Amino acid sequence: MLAIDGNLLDFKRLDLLALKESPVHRLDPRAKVLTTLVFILCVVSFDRYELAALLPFALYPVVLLALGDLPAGYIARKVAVVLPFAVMVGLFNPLFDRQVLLQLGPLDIWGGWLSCLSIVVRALLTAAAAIVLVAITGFPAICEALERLGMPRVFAVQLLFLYRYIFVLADEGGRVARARQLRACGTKGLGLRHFGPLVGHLLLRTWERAERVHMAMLARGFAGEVHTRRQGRFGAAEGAFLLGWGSLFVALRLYNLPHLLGQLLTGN
Amino acid sequence: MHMADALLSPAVGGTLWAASAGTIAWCSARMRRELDDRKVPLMGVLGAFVFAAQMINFTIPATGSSGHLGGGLLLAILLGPHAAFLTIASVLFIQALFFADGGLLALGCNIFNLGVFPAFLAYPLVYRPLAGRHPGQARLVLAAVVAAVTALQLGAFAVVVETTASGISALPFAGFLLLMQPIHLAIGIIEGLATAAVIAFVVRARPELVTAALAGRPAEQLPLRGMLAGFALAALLLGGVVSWFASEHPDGLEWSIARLTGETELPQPAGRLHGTLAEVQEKVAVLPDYTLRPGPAAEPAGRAGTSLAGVVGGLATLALCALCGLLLKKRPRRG
Amino acid sequence: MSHHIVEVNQLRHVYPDGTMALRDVSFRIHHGESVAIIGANGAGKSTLLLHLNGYLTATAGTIRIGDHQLSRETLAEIRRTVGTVFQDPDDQLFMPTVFDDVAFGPLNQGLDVATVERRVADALERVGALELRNKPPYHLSGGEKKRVAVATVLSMLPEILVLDEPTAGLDPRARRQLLALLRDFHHTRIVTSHDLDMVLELCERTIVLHEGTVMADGPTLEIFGNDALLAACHLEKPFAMQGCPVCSPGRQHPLPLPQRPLVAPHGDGLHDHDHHHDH
Amino acid sequence: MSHHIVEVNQLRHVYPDGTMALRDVSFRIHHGESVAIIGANGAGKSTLLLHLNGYLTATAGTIRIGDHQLSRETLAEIRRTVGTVFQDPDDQLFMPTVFDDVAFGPLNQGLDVATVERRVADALERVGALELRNKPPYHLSGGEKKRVAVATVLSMLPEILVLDEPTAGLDPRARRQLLALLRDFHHTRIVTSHDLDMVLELCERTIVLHEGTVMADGPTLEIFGNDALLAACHLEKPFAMQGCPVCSPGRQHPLPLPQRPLVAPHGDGLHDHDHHHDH
Ligand SMILES: Nc1ncnc2c1ncn2[C@@H]1O[C@H](COP(=O)(O)OP(=O)(O)OP(=O)(O)O)[C@@H](O)[C@H]1O
Ligand SMILES: Nc1ncnc2c1ncn2[C@@H]1O[C@H](COP(=O)(O)OP(=O)(O)OP(=O)(O)O)[C@@H](O)[C@H]1O
Ligand SMILES: [Mg+2]
Ligand SMILES: [Mg+2]
Repeated sequence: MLAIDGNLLDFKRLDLLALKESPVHRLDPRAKVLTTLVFILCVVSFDRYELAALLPFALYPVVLLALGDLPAGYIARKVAVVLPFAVMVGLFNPLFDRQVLLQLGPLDIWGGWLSCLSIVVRALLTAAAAIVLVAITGFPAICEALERLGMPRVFAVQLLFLYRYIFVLADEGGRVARARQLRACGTKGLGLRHFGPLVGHLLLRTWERAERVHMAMLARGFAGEVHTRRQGRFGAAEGAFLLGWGSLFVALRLYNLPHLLGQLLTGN
Repeated sequence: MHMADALLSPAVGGTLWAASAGTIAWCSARMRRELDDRKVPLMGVLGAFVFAAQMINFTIPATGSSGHLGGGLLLAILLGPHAAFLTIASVLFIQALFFADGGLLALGCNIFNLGVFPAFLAYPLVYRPLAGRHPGQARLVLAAVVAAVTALQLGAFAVVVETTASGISALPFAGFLLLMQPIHLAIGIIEGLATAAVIAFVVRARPELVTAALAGRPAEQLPLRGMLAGFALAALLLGGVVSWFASEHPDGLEWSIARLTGETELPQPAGRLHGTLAEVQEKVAVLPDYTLRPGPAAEPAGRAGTSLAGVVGGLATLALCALCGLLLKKRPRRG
Repeated sequence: MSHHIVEVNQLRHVYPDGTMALRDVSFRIHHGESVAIIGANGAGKSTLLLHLNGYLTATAGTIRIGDHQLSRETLAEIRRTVGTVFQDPDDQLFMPTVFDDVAFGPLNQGLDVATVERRVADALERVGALELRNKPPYHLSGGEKKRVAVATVLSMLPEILVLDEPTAGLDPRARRQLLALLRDFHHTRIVTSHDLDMVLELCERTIVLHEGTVMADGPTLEIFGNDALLAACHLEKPFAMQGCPVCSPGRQHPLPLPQRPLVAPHGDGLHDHDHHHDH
Repeated sequence: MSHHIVEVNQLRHVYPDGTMALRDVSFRIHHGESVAIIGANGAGKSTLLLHLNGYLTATAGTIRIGDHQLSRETLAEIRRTVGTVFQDPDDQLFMPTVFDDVAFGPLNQGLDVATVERRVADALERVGALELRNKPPYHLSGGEKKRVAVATVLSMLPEILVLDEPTAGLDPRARRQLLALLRDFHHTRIVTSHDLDMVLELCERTIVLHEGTVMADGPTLEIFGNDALLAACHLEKPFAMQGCPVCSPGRQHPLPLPQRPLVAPHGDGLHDHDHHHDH
């Protein structure tokens, strides 16, 4: 799943988007995290054959995308890339579920197709929500929000360190892979006999780096506790954001908006 | 592989979220008490190492495809169960947010599936007894392979259970299981070999890293087992919410899907499997509350009648959403 | 009062694997001195620096910083006094933003938020990186990272600044900026480097380490004038003292002279006396 | 025959995130030339080198190595011709022993064992590291690692040697040894570095990159004589051309002169003309 070499660039770009200035960027991260969780819960709680009622949920990522001034094409590409597993599993549905649920003119549509499409739409919606959340909030702020919502400190600090060193180590891993590839003379891949020392060597370097980081922390008075600055306040804007979107999601969950709209339009 | 939001019901997702959050809280409390502040940067940097290591592929003999290190078992060997679990969880967290790998709700499942099995079952109960203190090459390989296979089999099983229990996918339980377990046997063997290769190198270059990790913890093992037994039981009771890591071997998964789709016209077993599926689905239907409510799916005829309205309405909704986006997008530029 | 004197006495360090990295090293550095520690790869420079902030524990010998002898009890106090900048800024910048990183030390000292904010602003101001405060460190260039790394230490108001290879990997402009910054720091500075031209510019005193022993300790120019000593310790004169290539045609490298005579805009750098330099 | 000419034509590289690292870079390097590519941090030097061995693919423009235009088909051939040594030898040494590491390339070329053994011995001999053959690379010193890294590439008998910052992190003696080694290599050499004194010694021609464009391309001495150019590209003269501190009292740094007059053993390096150098 992780073709990180290419993804890393994307990763950096996504991270940079969080440095932008916009009304949604400025909201306290807790409001955004909670709203996104409500969104995901509502989306996944639909019946397996439900399709139309899912569509209005696209409003949430689309609006944030617009307000946050995010590059739509880039986000869309990122969302599309992440589908595989869910879609692969979803593709089995038409094979096993051939109950006719819907007729479009002469076309019989099996339940399997409906549920397969439903899986695709769910995957798109949930992935878009997660990625937009990161793009308008930034990873450290999400960690901070989760910590203030009860995530243990040790774990929050672990996440921050991991995030910080992904960039450094992925570069390192990339350079090692490149140096190897250039001397591989076109021979594909390497066997386990070479893999062990190669990755082992990278591991030793990683370990030594961790020791140096620890040294640097101690030199600056570290005594077991990592202090971070807490910024942001859960104020009226945050409350409105959470409540507004939250009630919209619940309403959309209870009433099938496209259906009503369709009936209106087709006079049915 | 990773569970995905799109395949989950809120009930299953929520249960596993709670289980994972609980385990994280428990491990965090333990790490605090351990007071080894060297582990603070070490865990973070090793988590990043997992990403870096995954950039390096090796060829799997006789298949032509390639694999890479998953990392769960390796972390457990280097850090011990608690720290390893937190590290794996943090890796999955980043994947869920940045690569939307799985998704936020499925994160609970993934942490459970990919973290608990290697850290709390495969490492302490399989790897350590098999490997002993100073394993020779052969024993090391054996221990790593058996441990990795155990963890992966359990993880794959958990994915199947979670997927069927959620009832979004129509894949029949038995069929899915038949598909997943063999692939993950192969992936597990590869994972075990890769882990053994790396550990063998580290043992040669800096033996103290591995032996210190081993020596540091015999006393911790006793309470751990008790916790584990309770944990496993609770997990089983929760309706097969057992799970684990799946090393991320896209190649392995693709290969199996390709194989499976090559044999898609299995009409006979499909019929039988479909029956099994229906049964399973009936059984698990009590779990997610929404299926108790007679949904539109229960009345296919009525639904077909309104299908045109659904399609038109759906398209209209999407158009409206897009319009909203465009309108909002313009505003800050004018302002 | 022994105002921030650094006194190292018969310091010996043996690594667990048996490598004896320092053998009975002694020296005394006064307040406000700028001292370079130079030597070949593996001479023990980094090992020595790690003793000064108490990260490594001496196998034998003592270290005294100001009024305190280094020991378990005085460790916290000494780490407050001695600020260490490591070679790779990636090892030193581990927090999510520049601000958090620079605030890390003061927060650990238990200062209140307002003081911390002020310290951070001051430190970033001094290294000219105030506008970077909300950036994550992985989006900084090499030179910016280095300056922020110095700020993370300055924010703790150290009396003694210790730097391991500060100019490594920097381009000439970034290096020049860093040097200017270090020259402005008026407390004690202890620097290791392979960049001997930096040593020449920044430090009036130099200690030469070779295989864990102090081979020489004296004024920088005196040390760099001693060719026999430098050769014995695998060192060389700084390039600035090796003479320019145009004026020394006897040099062994095959640099063809440019076809047409070159005159640099300021007419310098290409002087034409022709005594012989060796190297 | 265009004997191992390196020809880069209107090369442009845009990274996937939109950074334009190279903008229409063109140059032509003849067989046996020794060329430096210099520039500030982020100027695009490493990006350019990664094109020469086909690791990165050009967004626009062409590259020709010898008789081959770089493309999918010629990639293997070109990688055999161009040997690349990376900045950090740790990235390049990944096998359990030095021997295995140096043998990795030739074995991948499909040579028989006897030939490989000979190649490895030759390459290690040339870098003076034959006695290290059975050591694991992670136990070598910085200078030794660097020399072995060069050997891993030499064993593939490249016609063109490409080196990214070869002297970074080396002590003066190790640096000097590496320079001597590179000077003995009689094929084409392409080097990037911030160590401009190395450039001065090793390369008769220099290409200056600035923000992805070629700002200058010409004889090294000519380039280093052009102060305006250097300043515009965030560069400086090599230290050897900046003059020695003793002879230029007008320099801005506060180096106190030694109390007693210093005479270096060979009486050089401390010449006493006193024209003013700027820097
Ligand atoms: N953790 C360690 N365990 C064992 N030996 C070590 C360790 N760290 C350093 N050494 C050894 O101690 C000696 C001194 O190392 P040190 O890093 O202090 O050298 P240095 O002067 O800083 O070199 P460089 O210029 O390359 O940075 C070397 O021989 C080195 O191999
Ligand atoms: N993988 C990458 N993705 C995006 N941008 C990159 C990538 N690698 C380098 N860059 C950018 O391309 C430009 C040129 O980088 P490059 O590494 O070639 O510079 P350099 O001249 O080698 O610098 P240095 O002297 O620091 O080594 C820089 O702006 C850098 O940020
Ligand atoms: Mg050092
Ligand atoms: Mg570079």
